Amino acid sequence: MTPVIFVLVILGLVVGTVAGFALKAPLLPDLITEHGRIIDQQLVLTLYITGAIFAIAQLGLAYLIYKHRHRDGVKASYLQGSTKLEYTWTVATLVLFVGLNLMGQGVWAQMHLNEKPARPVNIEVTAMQFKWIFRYPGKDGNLGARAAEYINPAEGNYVGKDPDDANGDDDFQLLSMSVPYGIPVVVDIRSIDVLHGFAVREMRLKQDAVPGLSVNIPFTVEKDGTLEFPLSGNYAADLDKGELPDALKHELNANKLVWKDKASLRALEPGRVWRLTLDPDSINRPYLVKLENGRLNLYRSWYELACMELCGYGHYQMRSQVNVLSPVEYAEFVEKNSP
Amino acid sequence: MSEATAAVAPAEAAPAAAAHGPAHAPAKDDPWYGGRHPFAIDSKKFGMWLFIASDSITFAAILFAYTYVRLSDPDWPLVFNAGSVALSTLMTFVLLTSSLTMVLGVAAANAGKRKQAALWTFATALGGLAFIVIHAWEWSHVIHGLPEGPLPLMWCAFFTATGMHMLHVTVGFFYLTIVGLAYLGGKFKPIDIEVAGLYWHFVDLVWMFVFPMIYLMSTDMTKGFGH
Amino acid sequence: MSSEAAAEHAVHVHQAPTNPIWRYVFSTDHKVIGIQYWILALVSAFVGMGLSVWFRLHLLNQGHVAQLTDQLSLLVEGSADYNAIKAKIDALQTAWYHMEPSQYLGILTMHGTILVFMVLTTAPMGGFGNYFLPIQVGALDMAFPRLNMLSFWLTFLSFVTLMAAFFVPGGSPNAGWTGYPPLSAVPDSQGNGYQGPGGWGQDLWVLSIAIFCFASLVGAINFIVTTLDLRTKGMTLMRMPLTCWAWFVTAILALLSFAVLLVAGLLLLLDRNLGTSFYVPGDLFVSNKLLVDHKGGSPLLFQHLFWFFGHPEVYIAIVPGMGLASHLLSSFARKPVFGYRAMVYAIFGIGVLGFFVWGHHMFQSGMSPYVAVAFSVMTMVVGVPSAIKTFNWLGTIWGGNIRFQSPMLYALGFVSLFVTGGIGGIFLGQNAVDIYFHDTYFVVGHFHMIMGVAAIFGMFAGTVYWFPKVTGKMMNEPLSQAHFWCTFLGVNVIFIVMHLMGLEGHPRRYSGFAFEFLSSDYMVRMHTIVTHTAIFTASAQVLFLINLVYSLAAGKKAGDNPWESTSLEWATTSPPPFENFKDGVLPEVHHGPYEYSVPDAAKDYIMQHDPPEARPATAPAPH
Amino acid sequence: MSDHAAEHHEEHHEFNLKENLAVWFGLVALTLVEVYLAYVHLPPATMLITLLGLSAIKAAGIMGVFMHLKFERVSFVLTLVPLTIVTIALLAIMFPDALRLYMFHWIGSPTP
Repeated sequence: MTPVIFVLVILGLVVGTVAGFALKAPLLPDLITEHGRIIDQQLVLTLYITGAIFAIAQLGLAYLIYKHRHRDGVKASYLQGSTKLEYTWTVATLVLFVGLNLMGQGVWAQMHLNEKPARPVNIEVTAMQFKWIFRYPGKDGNLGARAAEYINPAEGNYVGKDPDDANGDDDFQLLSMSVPYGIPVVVDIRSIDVLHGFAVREMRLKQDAVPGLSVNIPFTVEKDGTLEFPLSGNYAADLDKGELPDALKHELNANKLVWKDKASLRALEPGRVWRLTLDPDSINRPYLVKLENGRLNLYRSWYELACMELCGYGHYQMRSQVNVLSPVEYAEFVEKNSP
Repeated sequence: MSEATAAVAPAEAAPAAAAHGPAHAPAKDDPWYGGRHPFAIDSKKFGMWLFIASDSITFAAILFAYTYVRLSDPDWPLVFNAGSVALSTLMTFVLLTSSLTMVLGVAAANAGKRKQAALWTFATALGGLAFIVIHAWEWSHVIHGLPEGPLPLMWCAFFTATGMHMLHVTVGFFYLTIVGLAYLGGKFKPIDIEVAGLYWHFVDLVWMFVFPMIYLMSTDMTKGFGH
Repeated sequence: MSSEAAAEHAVHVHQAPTNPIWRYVFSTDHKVIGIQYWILALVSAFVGMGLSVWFRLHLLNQGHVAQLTDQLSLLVEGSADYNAIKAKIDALQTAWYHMEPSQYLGILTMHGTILVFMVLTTAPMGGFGNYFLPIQVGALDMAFPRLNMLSFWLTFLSFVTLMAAFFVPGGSPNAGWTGYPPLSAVPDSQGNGYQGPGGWGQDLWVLSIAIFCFASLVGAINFIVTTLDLRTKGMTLMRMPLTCWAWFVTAILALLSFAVLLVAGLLLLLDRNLGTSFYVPGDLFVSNKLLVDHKGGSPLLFQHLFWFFGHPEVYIAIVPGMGLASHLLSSFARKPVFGYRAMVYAIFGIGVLGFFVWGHHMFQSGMSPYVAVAFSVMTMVVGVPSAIKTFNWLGTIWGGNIRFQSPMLYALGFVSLFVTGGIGGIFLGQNAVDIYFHDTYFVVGHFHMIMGVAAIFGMFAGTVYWFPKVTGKMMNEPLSQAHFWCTFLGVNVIFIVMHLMGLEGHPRRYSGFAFEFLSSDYMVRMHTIVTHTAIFTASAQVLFLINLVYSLAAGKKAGDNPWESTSLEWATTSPPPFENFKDGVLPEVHHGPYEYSVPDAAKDYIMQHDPPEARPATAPAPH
Repeated sequence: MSDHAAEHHEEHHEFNLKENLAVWFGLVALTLVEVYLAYVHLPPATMLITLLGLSAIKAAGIMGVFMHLKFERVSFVLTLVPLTIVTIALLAIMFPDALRLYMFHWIGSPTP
C-alpha cells in the first residue's frame, strides 16, 4: 500500500508543480526593457530544462519505488555501481550546467561589464529610509556635484547637492522616476543610510544600493505601455476635446482606478494617442489611451519600484514608481521640471 | 596488519600509545585499539594542529579585512615612524626568543628532564609576559595620541589585529604557566608540553604576519623617532 | 594482550559516573552529549517553527488589508461604505496575530537564526554525529570527551544568549539572519525616529553567534580526530559508512568556515560598540542626522566574510542528511550503495567547491561584476556533485527490494525534496537569471526546500532509524507514517507555492503589502495557501512529539538490530552500554558498510564485524 | 594495513640544537631585512609582496623546525598545510571588489 501512496503523492507533486508553472498566466510580469528579453529567454530556457529534470527525476523515483517495492521471495541485486554510467552523467551535467550558465553571461556583460552607452539619459537614484529620490540632470544633461556635507533635510536636499556647482543649477529631483523609451538610460544607484535594493519587476532590473558606493546600470526601455483593457467604440473626438467618455470612466471605476475629474488628459498624437494621468494625489499614475483599429485601448505606462534589501521597519513600504514616457514627452518633462 | 606484527607490537607500542586518545580509555596498549592512524601523530597534537589551522584562518580573515579596507582607500595614512618600528622589532625579537626557549623546553621534556623542561617553559611564559607589557605600553601610547573624531580605519585594523594577537599571547601565558606547573608536578606528560609549544609557536608565527602587514606597510621612516 | 585481558582492564578503568549530575548533565559520554544536542535542537526547532507560524498568520491578511485599503481610497471619507471597510480593516489589523513591522522583522530574524544555527547545524552534527560517529567507527568515545562536553555547553550558552535577545530592552534584533550592516552595525539605523533595535538585541545576537563559533570549532576538531584516529581495527576509510564520511566532511567545513564567521561577528561587535568602522562607510545620514563617528568602511566586506562562512554552512546543514539518506536507502532497499566511491568523492567535491561559491549570494550586492561571473560558473559546477548524488541514490534503489518502513520513507522524502530544492539553485546560480529572482520568495522557497526541509527530513529519518538504538524501543510505525505524509505534502505545497510567488516578483521580508502587485488576487490567494498549509504542517509536528513520548513510554521493545542493518551501532545492545560495546571490547571490522544481498551469502546482509567467512568467496569483490 | 603503534616510533627524532639555533638566527635576520625594507621606499605592491614572501619563509621555518612539521608524515603535511593555505588564499577573491571601491573613491565610478 505504501509504495502506491508514495507514487500517487509524487505524481500529484509533479502534476501540481508543473501545472502551477504552466498555468500561471502570464508566467512573468510584463517586460519593458531590451536586456530583459534575454533574461527572460534564459529564465524560460532554464525553466524548461529544470522542469524536465524535475519531472524525470521525481517520476523516476516513483517508478523505482513502485517497481522495486518489497515482495516476498524477491532478492535485491548486488549492484555496486557502474563507472561508465557515473562518468556519463557527471560529464553530461557538467556540460549542461556550465553551458547554461555561459549562455547567460552576455546579458550580464551588457549590464555590468561593457562600456556604458554614449550620451545616455543620466538619472541619479538615491535610496534612503524609506523613499527613493530621483535626480535628473536638467537641460544641460549634467548632474551637479554632490557631497554629504551639503545634506540639508530642511531644504529637502537629501542627496547632498552642491549648491555652488553650476552643473547642478538646472537639476531637479522627484519622488518618482520618469524614463523615455527608445533611448539608453543609465541609473546611478546609491544610498545614504543603509542597504537598499533597486528593483523594477518589469524592467528585469535589480541592484542593491550600497552606502559608500554608487553603481551605474544601463538599460533601454523599449515599450511605452502595456495593455490594461480595451474599450469598444470610438471616442477620439471626445478625447481630443479633453473629455473622458463615460464608457472609459465606467471601465476605470470597475478596475479600481480613481477618476476624480481632476485628472489631466492630453493628446500626444491627436486623434490617436492620449496621455491620461489618474489619481494625481498619489505619486503619478499615467496611462496611455490609444486608438487602434477603431478600438480604444487603455495602456498602463507606470511600474512599481520596490526595495529588495532589508532596510529597517519600513522596508515593505519603500515604494516608488517608474513612468515610461515617449522621447518627446521626456523632453517636455525635463523642460517643465527644470528650475 | 599481519598476525606477526600484531604479536610483537604491544611491547613497543605501550609508551607511545599511552599518550593519545581519551585519558580514561581502556586497553590503550592493545594493538587493536584505534585502528590505523593515517598520520601517525598523537591525537592531542593532531587536535592542536587542527585548532591552529582554524585559528590561522581567523587571523587571515582579520588581515584580509584589513587589506580590504586598505586597498579600497586611496589615502591610507602612514602612521608609524622609526620609533614605533624599533619598538615592534623589539617585540618581534622577544617573541622569537621565547619560541627558542619553547623549543628547548619541548626537547628537555622529550628527553625526560622534567625540571629543566618546566624552567624553559616558564621562561617562555615570561617572554610572553614581556611582550604583553611592551605591547600594552605601546597601546596606551597610541590611544593617548588618537585624533579627534571617528577612529581612522588604520587604527581600527591595528587594534583589532594586535588585540586579537595579544589575546592569544595572554591565553598562551596562562596556558604555558599551567602546563609547566602541572608537568613539574607530574600530572602532565611531555606531549602536553609539546602541544602547548605548538600553540606558542603558532602565536609567534601569526606575529610574523601581523608585524610586517600592520606596522611595516604603514610606516613612514622619514618621520624619525619622535612622537 | 588478549581480548579477555583488555575487557578486564576496561571494566576497571572505564565506568559510568554514579553521580547523576556527572552522568546526565555534565557528562563526557558522547551518547549523553548527543542526546543533549538533539534535545536542544528539538526545542529550538519548535521555537523556530512557532515563530514562523506566528508571522505567517500576520501575513495571512496583509493582502486583504492592502486590497481593502485600495478600496478605501475610492470612497468618500466618512461615508457609510467607508466606515464599513475601515471597520473591516481594523478588525483584521487588531486580531491577536497582528504585529508591528519591526516586531515582524525581529521574529523573522530570530526564526532564521534559531533554525540555521541551533537546529540545522546542531542536530545532524552535534546530535546524531556525537552519538553515532564513535560507535560507527568502533570507538569507545570521542577523541576529546571533555572538549566534547565543553562544546555542548558552549552551544547551550549560545542558545541562552540568543533567547535572551527576545527579552532585552529594544527587543530582538531585526536585521535579518544575515545581519547585514549598516543596519546591524549602527544603532538607531532602523528608520527615522524609530527607537529600539539599537539596543542589546543585536549585540546578543552577535555574541551568541561568536560563542557558537567556538563550540563548532571545538566540535569539529573532535570529529576529525575521532574519525581519523579512533577507528577500530579493520575500519579503513573506505569501509566507513557514508554517514561517517558526511560527518567528517561537515567537520572539515565547520573547522574552516566558522573561523571566518567569528571574524565577521567580532568586527561587527567592534563597529557597534567600540567605534571602529570596518563595515560602516562615512557620511551616513541616519535618523535625520549625519553620522560623524564612522568613516571609510564597506558593508560589502561583511557580506564577503559572512558568506564565506554562509555558503559552507548550507552544506554543513545538508551533507549529514545526504550521508544518512545514502545509508538508509541502501539499508532499506537491501542493496549496496550505488557507486560508494563516487559518493565519497561527491561529498568531498561538494565540501571543497562549497568554498568557492559564496559570491552567488552577492550577485546584486554591488560586488565586482567580474568576480560575479567566476562565482556563477563555480556555482554551476557545484551542482555536478549534487547531481551525482541524486543519480546514485536512484541507482541505489534500482534493483532493490525496498522495505517501506518509516526511516526509508523519510529518506525517500529527502531525495525528492533535495531534487525539488536543488532545481531552484540552477536558476539562482546563474547571475543573469538571479537578476530577476534575487531577494524574492523564489529564494525563500529554494533554500527552505533544500537546506531547511530536506535537512530536517534527514533528522526525522535519523530519529526514527536510531530511536530503537538509543532507547531500546521502536517508534510507533503508523504515527511515524502519518507524520511523514502530512509533513511531506505540507512542505511541498508551502515552498513550491513560494517559488511561484517569486516568479511573480514577490520581495522577501515584507511585513505588509503596500504595493499594487503584492495585493493582486493571485498573491493574496498564494499567501492564503501558504499560511493555511503552514498551520497544518506545524500542527502535524505534534504527531511527532506524541510519537516520541508514546514510544518512549510504551514503544515496542527493539532488538539489537531491528532494521537488519550492517554498521557497527547495530553490533551492540540497544541501548548501548557505557563503553559502547559489550565490556568495552571493540569489534573488529572485516566488511564494507553496505554488504546487502551478497550473492550466495547465508543472510541477506553481512554485518561489518561478521567474521571474514560470512562473505562467500564466490561473491563479486566489494567496490 | 600497517600498525599504528609501529608508526608512532617513526616520529621520534633526535633534537638538533644547532638546527634550531640556525632557524632562530635566520628569523631574526629576516626580521631585520624586513625592517630595512621599510627604510627603502618601495612601491606599496612590491613592498607587500616582498614582505609576504619573507614572512612566508619565516612561517615555513617556524612550522617546519620549531613546530616539528618537517618531521611529521608527508601525508599529514600535505593534508593540513594546503588545506589551510587554499582556504586562506580563497579570501583573496575579495580583492577585485576592494579595488572596485578604490576606483569609486578615486574616480567616482566603479564601472569599468
